Amino acid sequence: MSLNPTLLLVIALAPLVGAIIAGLFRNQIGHAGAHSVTILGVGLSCALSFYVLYQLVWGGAETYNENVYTWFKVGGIDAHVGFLIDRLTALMMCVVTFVSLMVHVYTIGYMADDPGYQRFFSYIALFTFSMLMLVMANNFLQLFFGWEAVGLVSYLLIGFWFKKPTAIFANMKAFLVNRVGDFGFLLGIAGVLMVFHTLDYAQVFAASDKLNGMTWEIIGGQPWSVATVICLCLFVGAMGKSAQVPLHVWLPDSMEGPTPISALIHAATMVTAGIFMVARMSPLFELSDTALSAVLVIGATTAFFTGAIGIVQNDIKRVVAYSTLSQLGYMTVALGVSAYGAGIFHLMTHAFFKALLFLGAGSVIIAMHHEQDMRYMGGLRRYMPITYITMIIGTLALTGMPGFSGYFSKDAIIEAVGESHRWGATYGYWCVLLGVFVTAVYSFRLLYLTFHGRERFVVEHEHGSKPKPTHAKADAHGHAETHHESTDTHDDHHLPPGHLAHPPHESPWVVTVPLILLAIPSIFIGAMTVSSILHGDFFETAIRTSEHAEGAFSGWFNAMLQGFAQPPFWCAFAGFVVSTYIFLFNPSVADRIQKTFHPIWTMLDRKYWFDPVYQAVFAKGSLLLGRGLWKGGDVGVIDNVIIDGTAATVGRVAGIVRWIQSGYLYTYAFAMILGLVALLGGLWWMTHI
Amino acid sequence: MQASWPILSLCIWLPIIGGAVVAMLGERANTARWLALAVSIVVFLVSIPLFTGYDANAGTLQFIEQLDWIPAISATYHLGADGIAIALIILTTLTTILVILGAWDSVHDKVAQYLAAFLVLEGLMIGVFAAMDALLFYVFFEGMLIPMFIIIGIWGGPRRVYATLKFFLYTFFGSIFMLVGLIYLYLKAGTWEMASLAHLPLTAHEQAYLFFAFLLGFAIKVPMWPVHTWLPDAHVEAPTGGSVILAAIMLKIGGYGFLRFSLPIVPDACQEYAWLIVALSLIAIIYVAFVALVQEDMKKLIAYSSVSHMGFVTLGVFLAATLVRSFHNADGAYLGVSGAMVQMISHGFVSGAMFSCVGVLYDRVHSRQIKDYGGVANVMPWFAAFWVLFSMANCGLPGTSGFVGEFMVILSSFQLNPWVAAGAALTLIIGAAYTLWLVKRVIFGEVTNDHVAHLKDINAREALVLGVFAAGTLLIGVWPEPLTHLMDASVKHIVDQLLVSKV
Amino acid sequence: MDLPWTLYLFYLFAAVLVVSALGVISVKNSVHAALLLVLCFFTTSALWLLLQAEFLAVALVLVYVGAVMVLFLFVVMMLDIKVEPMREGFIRYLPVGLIVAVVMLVEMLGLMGVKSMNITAPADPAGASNTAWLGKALFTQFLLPFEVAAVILTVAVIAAIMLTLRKRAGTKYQQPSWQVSVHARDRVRIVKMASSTPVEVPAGEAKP
Amino acid sequence: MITLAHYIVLSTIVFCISVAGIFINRKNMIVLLMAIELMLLSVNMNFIAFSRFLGDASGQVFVFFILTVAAAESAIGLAILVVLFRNRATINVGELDSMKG
Amino acid sequence: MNFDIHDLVLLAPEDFLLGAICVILFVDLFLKSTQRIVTHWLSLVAVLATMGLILADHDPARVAFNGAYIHDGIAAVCKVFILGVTGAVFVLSRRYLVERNLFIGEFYLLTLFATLGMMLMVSAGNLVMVYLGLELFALSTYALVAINRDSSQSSEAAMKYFVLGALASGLLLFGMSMIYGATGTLDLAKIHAVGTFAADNPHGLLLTFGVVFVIVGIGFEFGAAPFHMWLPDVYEGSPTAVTIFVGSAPKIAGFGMAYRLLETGLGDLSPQWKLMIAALAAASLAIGNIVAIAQSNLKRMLAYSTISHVGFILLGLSNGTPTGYAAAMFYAIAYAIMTTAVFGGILLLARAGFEAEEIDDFKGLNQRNPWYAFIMLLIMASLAGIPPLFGFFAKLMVLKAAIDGGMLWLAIVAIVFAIIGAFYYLRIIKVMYFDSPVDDAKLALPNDLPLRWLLSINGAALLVLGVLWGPLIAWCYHAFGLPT
Repeated sequence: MSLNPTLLLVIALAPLVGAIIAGLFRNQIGHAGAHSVTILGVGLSCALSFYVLYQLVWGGAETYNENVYTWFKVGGIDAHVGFLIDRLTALMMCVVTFVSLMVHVYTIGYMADDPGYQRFFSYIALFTFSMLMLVMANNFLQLFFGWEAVGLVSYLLIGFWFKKPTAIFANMKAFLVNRVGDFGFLLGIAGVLMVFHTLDYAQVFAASDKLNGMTWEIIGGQPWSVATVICLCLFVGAMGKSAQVPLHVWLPDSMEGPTPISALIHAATMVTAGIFMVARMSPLFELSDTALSAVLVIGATTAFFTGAIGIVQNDIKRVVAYSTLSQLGYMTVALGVSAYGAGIFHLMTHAFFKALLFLGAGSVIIAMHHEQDMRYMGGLRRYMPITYITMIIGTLALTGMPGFSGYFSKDAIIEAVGESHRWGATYGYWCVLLGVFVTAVYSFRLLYLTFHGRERFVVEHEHGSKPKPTHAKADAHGHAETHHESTDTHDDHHLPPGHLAHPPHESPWVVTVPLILLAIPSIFIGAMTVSSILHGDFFETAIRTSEHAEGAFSGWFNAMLQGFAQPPFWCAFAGFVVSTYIFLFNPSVADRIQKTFHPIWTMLDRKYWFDPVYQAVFAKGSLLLGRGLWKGGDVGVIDNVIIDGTAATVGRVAGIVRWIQSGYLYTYAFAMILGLVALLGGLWWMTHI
Repeated sequence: MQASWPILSLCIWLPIIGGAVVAMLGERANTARWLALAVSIVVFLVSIPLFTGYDANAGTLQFIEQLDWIPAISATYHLGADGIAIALIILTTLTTILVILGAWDSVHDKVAQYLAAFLVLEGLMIGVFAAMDALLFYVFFEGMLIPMFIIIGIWGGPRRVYATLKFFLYTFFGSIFMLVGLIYLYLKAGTWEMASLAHLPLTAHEQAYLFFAFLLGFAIKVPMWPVHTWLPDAHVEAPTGGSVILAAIMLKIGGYGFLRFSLPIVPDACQEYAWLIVALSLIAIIYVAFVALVQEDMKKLIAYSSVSHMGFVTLGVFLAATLVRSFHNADGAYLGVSGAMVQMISHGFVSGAMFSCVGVLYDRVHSRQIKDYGGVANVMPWFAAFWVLFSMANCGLPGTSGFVGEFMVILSSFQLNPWVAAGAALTLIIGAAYTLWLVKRVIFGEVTNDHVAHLKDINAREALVLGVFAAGTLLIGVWPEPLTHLMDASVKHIVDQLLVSKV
Repeated sequence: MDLPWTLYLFYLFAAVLVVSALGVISVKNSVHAALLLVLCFFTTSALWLLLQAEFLAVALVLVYVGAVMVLFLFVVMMLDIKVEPMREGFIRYLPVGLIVAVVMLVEMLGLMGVKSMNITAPADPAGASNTAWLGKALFTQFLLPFEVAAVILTVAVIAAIMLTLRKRAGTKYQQPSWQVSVHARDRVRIVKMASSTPVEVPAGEAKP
Repeated sequence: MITLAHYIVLSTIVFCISVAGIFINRKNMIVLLMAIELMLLSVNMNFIAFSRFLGDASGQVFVFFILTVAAAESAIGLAILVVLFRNRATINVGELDSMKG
Repeated sequence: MNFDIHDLVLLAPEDFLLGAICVILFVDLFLKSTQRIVTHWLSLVAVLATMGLILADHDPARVAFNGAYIHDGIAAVCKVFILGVTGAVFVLSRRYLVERNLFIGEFYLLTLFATLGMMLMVSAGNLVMVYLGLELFALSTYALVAINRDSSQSSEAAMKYFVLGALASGLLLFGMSMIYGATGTLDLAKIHAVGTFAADNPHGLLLTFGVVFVIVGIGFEFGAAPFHMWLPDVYEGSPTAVTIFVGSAPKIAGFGMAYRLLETGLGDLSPQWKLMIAALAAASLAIGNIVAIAQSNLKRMLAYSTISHVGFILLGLSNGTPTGYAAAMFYAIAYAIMTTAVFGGILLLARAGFEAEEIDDFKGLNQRNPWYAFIMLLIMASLAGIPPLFGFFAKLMVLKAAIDGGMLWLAIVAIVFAIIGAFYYLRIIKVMYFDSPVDDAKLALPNDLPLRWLLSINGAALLVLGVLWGPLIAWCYHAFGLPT
């Protein structure tokens, strides 16, 4: 049996319809209308996605690969819009729509009474559509469409509060850095088209052997493997979207956007598009060891070094953001060692627990009246127990506590790296191992600083002139307004940092329910699916690997038990211990360490100086170059010298000739005679010479 | 076939005669507006059968009209259109309606003359696309200058005189060399028929000279680097409608000329010098994009971005010459030329829309300086939405028309040389940078000053204009197939002509 | 025909002609220049006689010396032109002017191939009467130009009159049209008088 | 023997003198008119010499016309001169520069 | 060799015109100054009737008066347009003359004489007729330029024109004498027959030497650089009513004269004179266009523009084939029509005490009178050579001729300077359209209907002829026996 195309179209278009209705008729439908219609759309997508997954995995449906319509057809090249639905796609569809649905629901509470409420729903629904187009694509063109569309929505959402200078800076930065990735991606696509004369996945992958031994002379007559070139180009795209070093700089800044989208886009779904893409392209990547080594090294670097930054961050969302970077590095490392399954597996588990962490952080932020600095938190577990517990679950999953979902996926990656013999694998192994330690340190640090210890905030009671809001919605109202009236997110009603107008409180149910719903898969999804995804043949032909270094697998429970004996666990445990000692029991140590290892601390605090260097080289450099070319080239040389210079020269010549036209008869006669003499001279020259 | 109805002649002469009538209305501004609108709509309707009645699979010239014009020099009144021309003609007729609508409230001085100039311009531009006789082509090609000169000069900004003279002389400079080339061809062939000229054998030497003659003519029109500096000035000073027509249609004539003249008539020289054009195109794409980055005037920024985008057109066109002849890669060549064509149509919509947007702001604040704005989204949400949409199209976001052409050209250029493709693809980054930075400074942020605070959102008329542009942008972006299909066979025909060496 | 002394005469007249021509263009006084020009005409006339162009030689003296040069002198006198000092520019530009003139002369002589003109005159085709020879050509072959020449002279008359004829206030002048259109009855009064009876006729009756 | 060359060379010299007279002259207009007469004289000499040495009457007929025209020309020239003098009170060549450039 | 009465019939137009001149001369004598309008209408009728006679004449090409007079299609075309332009001059200039007390019979008489001279010039069959035609024209024109006796500028212009004109005709005569010496005949056809010497033949060289002087004469008549110096002063100094005449018809006559001398007489020497003509063309194009830019006086600017247009006419001539001549003639005609129109525009604005000859006088014309601004726009665009106006096609034809004649370099020079030239025409458009009026009173238009109508028709004709110039070029081609 095959899948019903209409069904697929509905999956893709339902969120789009929701987005259009919420966007264009925002004034007519109001808040309720907006969230209803989008949740309806996304919910429908989600349900159908699970149905599709069910059909594929258990219903015996075949891989679906059909074109919907022809996009263009020029000469022998045609491009289509179409769907390729195999298990990889279906899995992604489920992850995307589920997380998205959760975020939609969460948003009802988070954004309540924000003036841009409908707009927000329109955006996130549009995002869901874009992401679905990306994952469901059966060709490179559509992949690129989705790729860029999610980038657009990301841009719009990071800058959702477009009055905030930091937000509109961050969204531009995000878009541009992504564009750097897209630059490579597009070239990769162009290379694919050149070699295969088609953009269709199936045809490309079927003919991928064509690349074997094919070389181009790109620089100075050196033959380059075509596979390497194409794969590297494609991977540059993935680096941009999945925020791999050195294109990672946009992701921490993207936290300027509302928290729901941080969860949805910048943690769970969009950023993993790069991982998905490389996995999808595995038939190509498998042809180039060089490219995979590059993937491995970059992934490993990202995994460890960005994680380390997380240790020194004070902004709660940024800690999570660096954590995301680090985890994306893990996924990339997995790809680099051809463990695509592990990468996708981690992608899935990460989607749940990272969304959970972000939404939890969001919940904290709501409680703290949009205070994001952890130095002004502490002891919140008393005020918001649900958030606290779900955050613990998320943290355990993230740190790879055996049994939690993160454990299975992360351990698989570390194991795969350890067993790989690819160039760079050793470096990768140490990076991911140390990364585990680092992850534990910052994760628990976040927990301790936020929920444990002393309350480092002050509740200003003199603001009691306004009745103390007990109703959650009214409270959220207060936050929402703040966003639009103040450019400084740190304080409420222009209070000094750490001063709250009202005491923190637990979030409303629209916030906590998604937390709980996400906590469940964060715990169990790994154990449930590890056997089929990682050790079974879940992905069938969707992912192609050359090496199958499979050990015996004895079920998730054994695997969990084995985990306690593995290095990663001990690394994580060490991190937990260190973190607990420093941040829970003896906070003064933190200061001492900071002073002792000041250079290292500075380096981490400054995020290895990527931002200032980029700012100076690319941003300032471009402006300088642009100004130079404009003032020097366009205005200076072309306009002033050549154009106006010509005009001036003509004017000067005119002046001279006018001077000759002196008004005196003898000059006139003289000119005539000179003309005669010249003509005679010419004749002389012609006849005598 | 619509052979019984001279559709092309109607498209040319209706607006010209209509323009004359409108001009005679003098002070009766409102009558002039409605009449001009009616004429432009009628012309648009008349042009529709071109699309519906064209047999795109054949790709040949259709709707042919041929009359004797000047028998003494065997010039004929020969009109015809293939897919490429039809696409551009319809773009012209549609854009003119929008321009007339756009000028409804914003032009108050000598309204009748303003509208008449646009109508006449429309007729002449359609003439350029429809002319199949080189002399006739040239007449229309040059004839456009006067109305545009007037439009910029009368209704333009403070430095309008400088700008319009620069525009005129620049363009005149280029085209007149082309005229010499055409005369040479005529003397050689004894006919002005473009189709016959394409079969005229020419030595490599002759082709080289002709190539550069055509290059001068069309490169300035496009405009290519380094002969582009008239464009920013012209755009900045031109009234909104002038900028729209200039960007949306007139620049296209350069690209169209390359396709109609350079490729078929001097194929060997095109191959020989393709590297030059490719290099200049890349410079245009990259260099000019950097220049656009630092502009302080919105229109100037968009003007530079036009130059940058038009670089894709020339790149696509001349890639084809090398691809098809040196690499024997016909598919790549089709892709390049089609990409160039799609880019032209798309740029017509996008740049027209961008300039219309600037016009909307200018009508309200009377400034085009970026620093005078900020936070427009707060007070003009719908406008901001349009602006962001067109900005995205401008930076080539898939799903908008801006992507399609660039995508095709980049794909094609990769087949020539990955480095060329890399250069062209840089626009993804720089193009996004200048466009988004503009958006950031104008649309986003806090309301910066009182002028902005008192802005009113777009009215229904403006929404209609921008909406049509937006519809075009999205339609082509989501489903370019009808457009590429319309042009495909014609593009093939042109590229196939490249295959024949004339030496 | 050709006697040896004609050559000497030629040189003599040529020398006078050149010298006086130089004088025409260089003397300060206009009257002197005019007189030198008259000398030029005379010597030229003599040279023409050497060429047996008798009619033209005589015509030259009559037309030019007799009419044109007198007109010149007349104008010079009438306008009362002062002898003005030469301007500085004259000296400054003289060398350049002379160089150009000499270059022109050299070019002209070089180009016209003087050597090939080293021919002597054939027998005079006019025979006895140069005038008749000329007249025949003039009134047959050149009839149309002759008529045109007449028109030109008319133009000269009209133009000269238009430019110089002034009607000054207070000047009395004849009105030809009035003169022509006058009627006899306006000018002449016929008075009837009795021839023989002078008496008894009142004086008032004669006046109407 | 007097050859054609004698006459032609002589007339050429006179021609050059008269031409030089026109552009060297910085004095009054009358001399210019005289130089023109001188120039016509040299041309006439050419025609007559050629006519004589070719044995063809038309050259001399041409001279006849030239003389006629020259007379008319002098008349008009002098008339203009008189008008000019009335307006300007000068006929100095060096002061006739109210229009230039 | 004998007089044939049929010759006079062949000369009917000239005969008629001369007769008419005599009649007008006499009638004018008896008119009071208030009745001068009669002279005006008589002159107009005379001109138009003469034109009618030419148009009605379908005699085949032949010569009369022992070769002194050539009757052929070329002469006919030239004459028709010379007369047409002259007629237009009468209509356009009447009010101007009236307002300046110049409305005198002599204006008409001298203009008619000049016209007659031009007619004879284009029909001249021998050197004598060329010279006499030229002098008839020139002497009348000298006087016309000085017609405003009280104007210091006019008399200065006339003086300059006269002296330089006399110098030029002296040079021309010198050249003619050399040609005569080389060929032994004054008859152009015979010169052509004899003139087939090779260049190394001594007589051939003498002939070529004569040609140089002839070219100088032609150059002066046209106003080609470097023999152009008289032209700006004459244009500026003359009353506009005279400038319009001096600027228009003589270019056609100049073409006729050049054609007679260079082709009818010296056609076989074209390899020699082609380059000289080309050199003059290049110099004219350069000087005319460049200096015109710097002018603020419209008439003076137009004078320089004339010089540049002369360059284009010479461009056609330099081709040295019938196609080239046809192109040059076409250009000369086009130019005459355009010049009539442009000076007509000045005459329209001029009033007593106000000459409207400064460029700034046209400021803001579009705001006051869009129609005439539009007419002026057409004229300027046509002069600049912008399609679809007539001037463009004239340029097209001569460029074609030049390229055809292997003078690609000259064509390039021409177009480069045409670009520079476009600038100053555009400046007029700029002044009329983009500037605001300084003084509204200056832009008040007279209620002179013939002037208005003729100007409108003339301006519109530039557009109409621009689209439908086929018949005109066909006529020119036909005159040269070219296939149409």
